[in-house]
Parts: sequence; structure tokens; C-alpha cells
Amino acid sequence: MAELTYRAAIAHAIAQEMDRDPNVVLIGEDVGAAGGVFKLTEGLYERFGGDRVRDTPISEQAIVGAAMGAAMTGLRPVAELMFSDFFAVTWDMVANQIAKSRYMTDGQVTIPLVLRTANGAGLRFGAQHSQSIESWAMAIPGLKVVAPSTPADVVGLMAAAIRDDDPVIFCEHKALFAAKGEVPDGEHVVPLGRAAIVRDGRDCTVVALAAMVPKAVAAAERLAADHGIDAEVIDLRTLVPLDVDTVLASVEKTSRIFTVEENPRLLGWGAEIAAIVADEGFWSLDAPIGRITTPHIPLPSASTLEDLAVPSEDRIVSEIRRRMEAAR
Amino acid sequence: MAELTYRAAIAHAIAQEMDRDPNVVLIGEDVGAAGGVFKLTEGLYERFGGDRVRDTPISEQAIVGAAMGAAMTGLRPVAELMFSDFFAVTWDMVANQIAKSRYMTDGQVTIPLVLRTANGAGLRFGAQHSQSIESWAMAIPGLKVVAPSTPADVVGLMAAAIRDDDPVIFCEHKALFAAKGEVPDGEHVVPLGRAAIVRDGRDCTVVALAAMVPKAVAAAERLAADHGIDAEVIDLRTLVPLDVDTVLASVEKTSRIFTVEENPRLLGWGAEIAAIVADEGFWSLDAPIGRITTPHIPLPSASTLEDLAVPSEDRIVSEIRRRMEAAR
Amino acid sequence: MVDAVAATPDLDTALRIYRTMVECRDFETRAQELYFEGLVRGTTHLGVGQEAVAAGVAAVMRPDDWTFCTYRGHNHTLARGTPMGPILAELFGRGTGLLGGKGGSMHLTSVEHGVMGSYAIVGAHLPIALGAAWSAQYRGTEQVAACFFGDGTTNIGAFHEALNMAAVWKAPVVFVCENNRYMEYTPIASVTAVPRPAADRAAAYGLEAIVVDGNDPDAVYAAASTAFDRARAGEGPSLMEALTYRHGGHSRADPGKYRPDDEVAAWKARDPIPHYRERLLATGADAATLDAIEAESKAKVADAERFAREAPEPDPSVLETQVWADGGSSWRGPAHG
Amino acid sequence: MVDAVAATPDLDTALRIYRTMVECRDFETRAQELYFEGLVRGTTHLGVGQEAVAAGVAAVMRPDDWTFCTYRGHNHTLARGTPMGPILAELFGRGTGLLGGKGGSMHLTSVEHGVMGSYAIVGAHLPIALGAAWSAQYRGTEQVAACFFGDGTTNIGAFHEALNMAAVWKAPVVFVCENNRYMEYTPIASVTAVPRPAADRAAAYGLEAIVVDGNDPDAVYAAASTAFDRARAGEGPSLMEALTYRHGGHSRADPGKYRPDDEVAAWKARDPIPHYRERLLATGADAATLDAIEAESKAKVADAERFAREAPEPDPSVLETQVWADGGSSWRGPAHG
Ligand SMILES: Cc1ncc(C[n+]2csc(CCOP(=O)(O)OP(=O)(O)O)c2C)c(N)n1
Ligand SMILES: Cc1ncc(C[n+]2csc(CCOP(=O)(O)OP(=O)(O)O)c2C)c(N)n1
Ligand SMILES: [Mg+2]
Ligand SMILES: [Mg+2]
Repeated sequence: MAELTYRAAIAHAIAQEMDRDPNVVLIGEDVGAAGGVFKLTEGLYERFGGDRVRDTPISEQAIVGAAMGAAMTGLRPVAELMFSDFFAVTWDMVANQIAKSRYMTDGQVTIPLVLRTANGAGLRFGAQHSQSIESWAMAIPGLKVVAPSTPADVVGLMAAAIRDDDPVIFCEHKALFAAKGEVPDGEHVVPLGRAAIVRDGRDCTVVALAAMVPKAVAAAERLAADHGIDAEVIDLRTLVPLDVDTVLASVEKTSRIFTVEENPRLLGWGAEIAAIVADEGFWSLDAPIGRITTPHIPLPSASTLEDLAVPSEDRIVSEIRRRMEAAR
Repeated sequence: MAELTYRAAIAHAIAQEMDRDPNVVLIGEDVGAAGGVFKLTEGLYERFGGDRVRDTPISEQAIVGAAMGAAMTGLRPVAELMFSDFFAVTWDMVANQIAKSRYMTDGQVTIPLVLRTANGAGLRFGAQHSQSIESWAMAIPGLKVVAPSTPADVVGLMAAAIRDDDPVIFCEHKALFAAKGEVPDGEHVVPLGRAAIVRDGRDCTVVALAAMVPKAVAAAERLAADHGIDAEVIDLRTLVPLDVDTVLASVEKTSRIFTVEENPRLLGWGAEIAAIVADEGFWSLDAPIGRITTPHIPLPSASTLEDLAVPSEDRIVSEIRRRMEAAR
Repeated sequence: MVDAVAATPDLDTALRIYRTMVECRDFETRAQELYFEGLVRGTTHLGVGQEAVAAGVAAVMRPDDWTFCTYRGHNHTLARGTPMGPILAELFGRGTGLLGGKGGSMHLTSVEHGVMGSYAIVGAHLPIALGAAWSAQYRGTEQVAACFFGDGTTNIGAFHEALNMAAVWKAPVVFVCENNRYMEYTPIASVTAVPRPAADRAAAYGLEAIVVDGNDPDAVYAAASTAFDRARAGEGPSLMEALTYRHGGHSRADPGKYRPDDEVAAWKARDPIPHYRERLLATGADAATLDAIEAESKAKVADAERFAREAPEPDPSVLETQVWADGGSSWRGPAHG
Repeated sequence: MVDAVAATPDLDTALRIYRTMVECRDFETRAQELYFEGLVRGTTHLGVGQEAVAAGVAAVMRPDDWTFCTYRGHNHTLARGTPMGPILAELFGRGTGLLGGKGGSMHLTSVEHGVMGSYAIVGAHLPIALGAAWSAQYRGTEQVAACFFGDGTTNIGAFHEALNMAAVWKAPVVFVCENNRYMEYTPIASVTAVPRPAADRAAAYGLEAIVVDGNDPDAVYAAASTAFDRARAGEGPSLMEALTYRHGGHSRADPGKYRPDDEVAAWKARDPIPHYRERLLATGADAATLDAIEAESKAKVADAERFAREAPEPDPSVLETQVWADGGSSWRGPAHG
């Protein structure tokens, strides 16, 4: 076990896979000599050279398209989109080409690639540099979607994503870059599609992702300590594949469920969880399903406003408490 | 009253607004002299001239970006995206620029534009020319989303969309182009954000949109005639603003709800409806919420397969029947 | 104009080119008839009149080179040797179609023959072809990617990004613009700032302007030889503009009436196939050989039609296969157990 | 190079240009200090060293012309007369900031001053500026849109689409590439197929290649005069490339260490402000006037700092305003009544 930051875990994870497989290559803007604008790829250029770690022009369509073409012909490219908001610039490549080509060709092409991206709010970067786009990707058949909340999961899920034969959207949360955690020694792989129960509880289920996980856990501790509410917290870790079983089993136990989402209100991943539970878990439910989300607004840049927009520990506590008490 | 096809209603609606307001202009690929590849804008170029009806190169980012710049500076552009799938090529303009600029500038800019597009399946055009993208737009704060199911609504909602001071994504369903219906004489405007109850019923609520509306209505007639199930069918008409009240009032009456969606399974608009009802309408519900959707797959092109993929009248009947009977 | 002096196909190659053109023409002509019979479904985009480009470029390609083309991709798919029967069955939407009925005319792909896909969203495949070229470069295989697209495609962003990045990376990709003067129904000249939509942009990527008579397969062959040699030698991409014309409309039932009659007539008079026949006869081929090629082509098309007519509808079970590499489409995590 | 003969600013204009440059410099220098004090939040991108471009172009603009710029937009926003206080308050994330705290440094906008937005996703504003120009053209107002962007921006698709469509439509838009040699940390030359990322592409849109010394405000003024005249005369867009340099890093705390020391030193030695001061003194301005401008600038910045320091945090109630034109953010249909 070594303690790593979430930031360092990213380069560590990529290095682990580049060491293992010479077909793993990395491209993106400033990922090479500069080590990435968030220093997420530091040292990789020096270690693996310019052939395997390539800087690109500001050409997201070409970056992602090239990754696809390379993946179709034998490489396992990892491409960085500097901010997840920039997925919009290359959404055709992602949603129409990469996601659909295997199906359209009846399996003739295989597209093993990872699109990594700095996702989420917290740095006061405003509406165009702070979005959480994992729900955009979840809505597109043919994409796998991963969003780790800990350094260990960064390493384990990155390994699984790179080894996976399908395209994976890998969301690295900006607000977690400085977070520290233990990472197992040696090769570490966490299979896609398995949620983690990060806190056991009996009274309600709280489903969270990425930066919302530590907040949900902290909120759960306060709910337990201050209000006698024992929340089970689930870190989904991957949206596709989605670990429906873990969620349903938890709701069966708790009879109540909340989602904690950083994304805007409408059609965040929580809507899908709610819809699934309102169908497959309906008979377990004792109370309305609560979604704690950012309002349906673009994200503001001012720190005061950004902090108000994104679900906070306080808001999670008070919302769950209000609803749990109303339902009693 | 005159009978028009859905197709003809589009040009009719645009003409109505171009007549009314000289700031309404139309751009897009082949929209001018050629009258549109689906003949949706036929006659407009002849009637309003090349200054108001402009052909563009194949440059969706420029088309949509130009519409935004023009809208910010006094025009009311209507821009056509030939197929809704092409929104992906210009998603940055739509989701990051158009949707967010008013908020980011604290209201300094107003962006009254309409992005019209041929949406949906049914023509055997395959995965990249048959998508239903209204749910993509619904997930983006700052966009209004309209998807009419009848010629009258095409006219009335197009008028409202063009007159609206906010950006509107206007989805014209390919499978409905040939459908006929009565359109009121004279100026016809249908406000955004009002669903229509297209069939009254007591046993369950069926929420549909665009091409799924006539199928849902036909299915409801069969459910009533053959199985004694009296379904209320709601045509949402607009996803944003969303007429939550009409849906909740119906569920209060029926205690059961189904969505009928053409989009892939995960995070279609039905997930949002389900999530809202599982929260705000929870105490009305007597049974799980059922979503009838396309599987979570890209759309196949073969007619046999496409017909299997998209919800059919048969599937709607059997799914609602199965669930209604299970819950009895 | 690059003339045909640089590299000239030998007789065998020229006959191969002729065969390819004839087969493409016969296949598409019949496919269009079958469209009007209601057997070909969805949409089709014919390359009738443009065969010399597909045939001329394919003639310089190695079997392990890659073709990336558009919805107007029948010619390119055939030119690499993909069998006609499965293509036609795919156009019929049948289960034994090239893509099992999942892709249709606009997405023809035969990885086995180096046809890495037909792309239906304008411009998308230029970066993708560049990516394949990058992979060849990285692995040192000397494979080359050929990427075909239309004049209208030169105005979309992906074109620009791909050309620049390919040039910077010296990627072994040959971009071939088939300038048929129209983007769907709109004349390219009315929406493009320069007269030669591709060639007049080459300098923006540090590339040579290459314009070639796209109705002359030898000219195409010559230009392609140079471009492929350059790519294989590690000298980077090329962008060539082939001037040609589609005889018919843009797609399906489009009669192409937005085009002046005399323009259509002039180009039909320059039909690449009879012209090439003349040239072959003049340069040593005998008529019997050419007649045999033509007859064989007709027979192939007839066989393909038989295959397609007899092909079964897709089995409903395939609807949910091949979303993922495991062959399935489940979005749920593995069952706990 | 276009030299400064074509149009030369008269003394008043030259002084205005000087004032603009000095104010921009003083404002940004102080903003950077306040960033390190923790008062400026989020991110900032300074144009220190690049002021001559903003000042030279602004000097030819009419009050009703439009500016579209990037996240590196302080200079351009100031150059149009936007008051400093609200800009700085916006950088602080305060409620009386230019955008009420909703936009931040990267989105500065002052419609009142013709500043139609600072755009933070590379390339997006080129089509948008073209759209504004189209609207001016349609309404016959003779307004011109100026659109500023960096060298790195020339490699993204939106650049290509906007340039072509603007040229075809003869839209009154002036595209100004501020070539500061870097896209964030990567030298532009290493990712671009041509030496002059903008000018070497002009011909691809049928436009003249215009390269101008971006550290010489008179040269910028001259080139801009020609371009704006052309735009107003209905002759279409221009694309000019101004060679310049940012003294500091790309953003925030970036020290810009990826740049060779001698390169930085050489460009700092060509700092536009002291050079212009020299020229003004040499061509008729008196030192007292220039001193006064400098002192006034310092005072303005101090005032702005006071304003920003005293500015209140945004009221929580504004979080959900101004998504829609009705001022609100509700996504629900009107209540039934
Ligand atoms: C991004 C995008 N925009 C629009 C279309 C619709 N469309 C299909 S083909 C076509 C014309 C393409 O013209 P060109 O590139 O010249 O190719 P050609 O059809 O002449 O072979 C258009 C506009 C599309 N498929 N993708
Ligand atoms: C589409 C997109 N890709 C990447 C970025 C990240 N990014 C911000 S500024 C920048 C460099 C831009 O370089 P240039 O155009 O030369 O402008 P400069 O910053 O030098 O003024 C990059 C890559 C972005 N904002 N948008
Ligand atoms: Mg063409
Ligand atoms: Mg730069």
C-alpha cells in the first residue's frame, strides 16, 4: 500500500498499463512534455517517449477520431479531453462514430479506447469548464462510463478501462485531484460494473458518484451522529455497466433511496436510477425517491454561487433529514 | 380549417412567422432553392428570397454558431439541421454556447432562435440518421425542447418557438411527415409547456411524444376494446418547459403510469418523467412505473430490425397489458 | 493537373481497373432498379459516373491497406474485392447482408477486405482514417489509409482538423476528394470560398495542390501511386482532388433536376467506362477480353441478386447483439452471485 | 507585413491607443497580484504583452461595432470602454461583478460597450461573430464584428467553417489571430502544418494573407482600418495575423517555463508599451500628457480595486435567475389554473 493523490494515481495507472502493453498510447493537448495542464500525465512523456505520448493541436475531433481509427486497427489509445465540457466539440465522434460503429458493422470493428477527461465543478471555472458529462455518455448506447472517487479506484478502474475491448469514457473529477488515498501495491484492477458500498446503513440508500461520494459519506456520518439516520452509501463507480443489483438490494433493505448528483436536475444519472427503482424496486419503496442535484442551471463561476449550486454536505444532510422525517 | 400534411405544416408555419416578422430568417443545407431534402421548406425561398432563406455549406458549427450570433444581435433565426443526429457535430454550439450564454452574462444576451431538425426513426436510415435526440437537449439547462405530433401542433408550436425569446430545439419527426391533420385557419399559436390529453382514461396514464403519440393512442384503443383497460394518453408536446402538472394530475386519477419512448433505454425523457412521478406522485402510484423504449442499442437499418427496435403498437399493448394484469 | 506520365498501369492492372469500373456500374445500376422495385430499402447513394476514382486508387493499394469511404461507398467497397451478394443483401436489409442488416447501404464495411467503414456523417471519417494511419506508423507496418469524401465535405471542421494533424504527424493517409460539383442539391461553388474545394486548401496544410481528372482512371492511378509511395516512405499525407460527376441524383429517388441539362450531358459524354474501353482497345487489349469482363460482371450481378433475393430476413435475436465486444448489449453490471 | 503607411492614427487616436494599452497593462498586472492574494478566484488568462492588438483594433471600431474575444479577453473588454470596477469585481466573484458573478474572467461581456462575449471553448466564437456580421449585413447597419483568437485556435474545426462561410457570405467580420506562439504550453509550430497558422490559411478562403507586427499598435491600426473599411463596404471578411507574445504564463499561476529564456527576453525587450511611448514622444506627444495618462490609469485601477474589494458576495437568490429570457430558470410548464 502506498498513499497517492487522485492526481498522481492517474499517471500511475496509465504507466501501469503502458508498461504492460506496448499498444497503449496516449494523446491529447499538452499531455506530453508539459505533463498535462492539471499535471495528470506528468512523467509519462519522459518515460515512454514522444511516440507513445503525443501532443496534439487543439483539434478535439481529430484527437478522438484518430483514437478511434487507431483503436480499430490494433492500438489501445488513451486520449485526453482537457475538460469534459469539450466532449461537446467532438460529440459526433463519441456518440455517433465510436459508440455505434461496432453495432453498425455487426461486430466487424472493435474499438478499445479510453477517453479521459477532467470532469466536474469546484474550481470556479464557470459554466463551460465545470460540467459533469457522465450522464451525456450514459444516454448513448455503446459507451461505457466510469467515474472513480478514490485514488485506488482511479488505478483499478483505469486498468480495467484500458484493457476493456469497448470504448470507455473515463471521468476524472477535478475537485478530487488533491485527495489522497491508499493504492494497493502491484497490479491493481477493479472490474467495471461493480458498485461499492462505502458505508453500510439500514435506514436509507444514498447513491453517489465521484466527488459526491465523500460528501455523501460525510453527510451520512452526520445524519447518524446528529439525527439517528443510518444511511447506506453506494459509490456507483461506473454508470455503464450499471450495478443495478447492488442498488436494488440496498433499497430492499432500506426502503428509501436518494441520489446525490453533481449534474443539472433534468436527466442526470439519478433519473435513471430513480426510474429503475420505481420499476424494479417499486415494492421495496416506502417513500418518494429523492434526488439531490444541482438545479437545472448552467454552473456559475463565483465561489459563493458555485458552492450553492453543487450539492453540499449540508444540503445532503438537510434534504435527507427533511424527507426521512416527513415520511415517518 | 384546412387539412395539411405534417410536412407541409412546417413550411406553412415558418411562412406564417416570416410574414409576421421581417427578422425571422432561415438557414441550412439545401433549405433554399432545393426546398429542403425532405421538402420541408418548399416555396420559402421563392416567396421570401435568398436574403431571408439562405443555403449554407456543410458546416453545422458555422450554421448554428451564426444563428446564435444573429440572434444575439436582433434577428430571429431558424436554422435547420438536416438530421437530428447532426446535432452531435455542433453540440458545443448548442449545449455550451447557446444554452449557457444568457446565464453566464447574467442576462445581457438574449438568444431567440429555433434549431429545427428531422428527428426519429422509421425510414430505415440506420444508427446515424434515425436518432431521437430530444432527451440530449432536455439534459442541458437553457434549452427549450419541442416535439409536435400533429400538423396543427407543428404550426402552433413553431409559431410559439419562433416568437419565444429563448433558444428552442424543434424536433420534426420523420415518420410523421406524411401524416395529415386539420390545421386551424388564420394565425395559430400553441404555448410551450402545455401537454395535451389526447385520450381520456381512468386505468393508467400513458405519456408519449411525437411519433409515439399516434401509436400510443392506437394501442389505447385496442387496450380498451380488447382488454378492458382504459388508458389516458398524454402528448407531452414539449419536454422543456415540461408540463408536470398534467402528468401528475393524470397519475393521481389513474395510479399507474407508462412512458412510450422512441429513444434508447438509458436516460430517455421517460426516466425523468418516472423520476418526477416517483417523487412528486409517489403516493398516487399503485404499481411500478413502466417504460416502453427502444432497447439500449444503436438503431439498425434493416426494416425488420428497425421495426423491432422502436416501440410498436403491439409492444405497447402487450407491455401495458402484461403489467396491468400483473398488478391486479 | 497531374498527368498520367508518372506511373501508368500495365495492361493487367488496366484490365483490373476496367473490371472494377464495370462491376461497380453494373452493380449500382441494378441496385437502383431494385430500389424502385422496393427491394432495396432505406437510402442509397450511387457513384455512377465516379467509378474511375475508386478503381484507379484501389489499383495501387496493397491488400492490407485501408479504405475509409462515405455513404456513397458502393464503388469503394467493391473495388477492394468485397463480394457483391452480401452487399446487395445488406441493401435489402437481410440477415446475410454484409452487416447482418444492421448498417445498410450507408455503412458498408468489410474489414476482411480492408474496407474499414462507410461513414454517413460528413467529415467524420477523415480523422478516423488519420488514426488508422497513425497506428500503421506507430507499428511500422507501411500500411496506408485511403480516405474518400466529396467536395461538400471540405467545408466541415473535421476536414480541417484531420488534414492539419495528418500533416503534422506525417501520417500515411491519402485523402481523396471526389469533386462531383454538388453537395446534395447545392452547387459546391455557391457555398465554397475557393474554386477547387480541396486542392485550393492543400497549401493550408503544407501540402501540394493535386487536381486530377477523376474520369480518367490512369490519371487517378498515377496520382495515387505518387501519394501512396509518399505515404509508405514516411513522407506524410496527400490531398488529391479528383474532378468527376455523378450521373444520377444525390440519393434514392432524387432525379438530380437542379443540375443544368447541358452540364449533365457533357459529363455523361465523358463517361469513364466507354472512354477507358476505347483507350484499352487502342493500347493493346482485345475486344474479346473486354467483352468477357463485361459478361462476367453481368453474371456476378445476377448471382448477387439471386443471393440477395433468397437471403433471409434478419433473425430478431440479432437486434440486441454486437453493441459490446462480448457480443451482447447489456448495460447492467455482471450479476452478483 | 502590412506596414503602417496605409492609415496612421492621428495624435488623439494615438494617445487613446496608448491610454488603452497602459490601462490594460495596469489592470492585469494588479489582477495578477490579487490572484496571488486569493481575491481573484477561478482562473485568469492575461494578455500582458499583447495589448497593442486590442488597442490598435479598438481604435478603428465604431461604438456600435462588436467585439468577440476569448478567455484572454480583459484587454479587449477594456479597450471598448467597459469600466474596470465591475470587471475586477467579476474576477473576485462578487455580486456587482460585470456578470453578477455568474461568468467570471473567462466570460467577460458588456453588450452596452459592444463586447458580445468572451468565449472559453476554443473556436466557438468565430461562427458566432460571423452570425453577428450576418445580422448587420441583413439589416444594413454597416456594423462590423471583430473576432479575436489565438494561434492555437486556427487548428480547430470551427475556425475553418467560420472562415469559409464568412467569405462566401461576404460577411462584415474581421478575424484577428493573436499569434503568441503557444497554445497553452505547446509551441504552435509543433502542432501546425504551416509556419503562419492564420495567414498561411487565408488563401484557403480566398482571402489575402495579412501578417502584422502585433506589438506595434500603428501597424495593427493600419491593417485593421483596411479590414474594417472592406467589411463596411460590403467586400467581406478579413483574416489578419498579429505576431505578439504573452509575457507571462498561459493562465493563473503558470510561470511559462516551457519557453526558452532568450525568447521571453527578446519579446519583453519588444514590449509594445514603452516602445509606443518612445514613438509618441518622437512624433509630437509631450511627456506630461503621457505621464498623466499613466497616473490616471493607476488611479483607475486603484478605484476599481476599491470597488471590487467592497463589492458584496452575490446574493444567493441570483443562483437561479437568467437562464431564460423571463429572468427565471423554471423548467416546468406554467402552472395550471
Ligand atoms: C455533418 C453532416 N451534415 C449533413 C449531412 C447530410 N448530407 C449527406 S451527403 C451530403 C452532401 C455531401 O456532399 P459531398 O461531400 O460533396 O459528397 P457527395 O454526396 O457529393 O458524394 C449532405 C449535406 C451529413 N450526412 N452530415
Ligand atoms: C475546444 C477547446 N479545447 C481546449 C481548450 C483548452 N485551452 C484553453 S486555451 C488553450 C490554448 C489556446 O491557444 P491559442 O488559441 O493560441 O490562444 P492563447 O491562449 O495563446 O491566447 C487551450 C488548449 C479549450 N478551451 N477549448
Ligand atoms: Mg459532392
Ligand atoms: Mg496562443
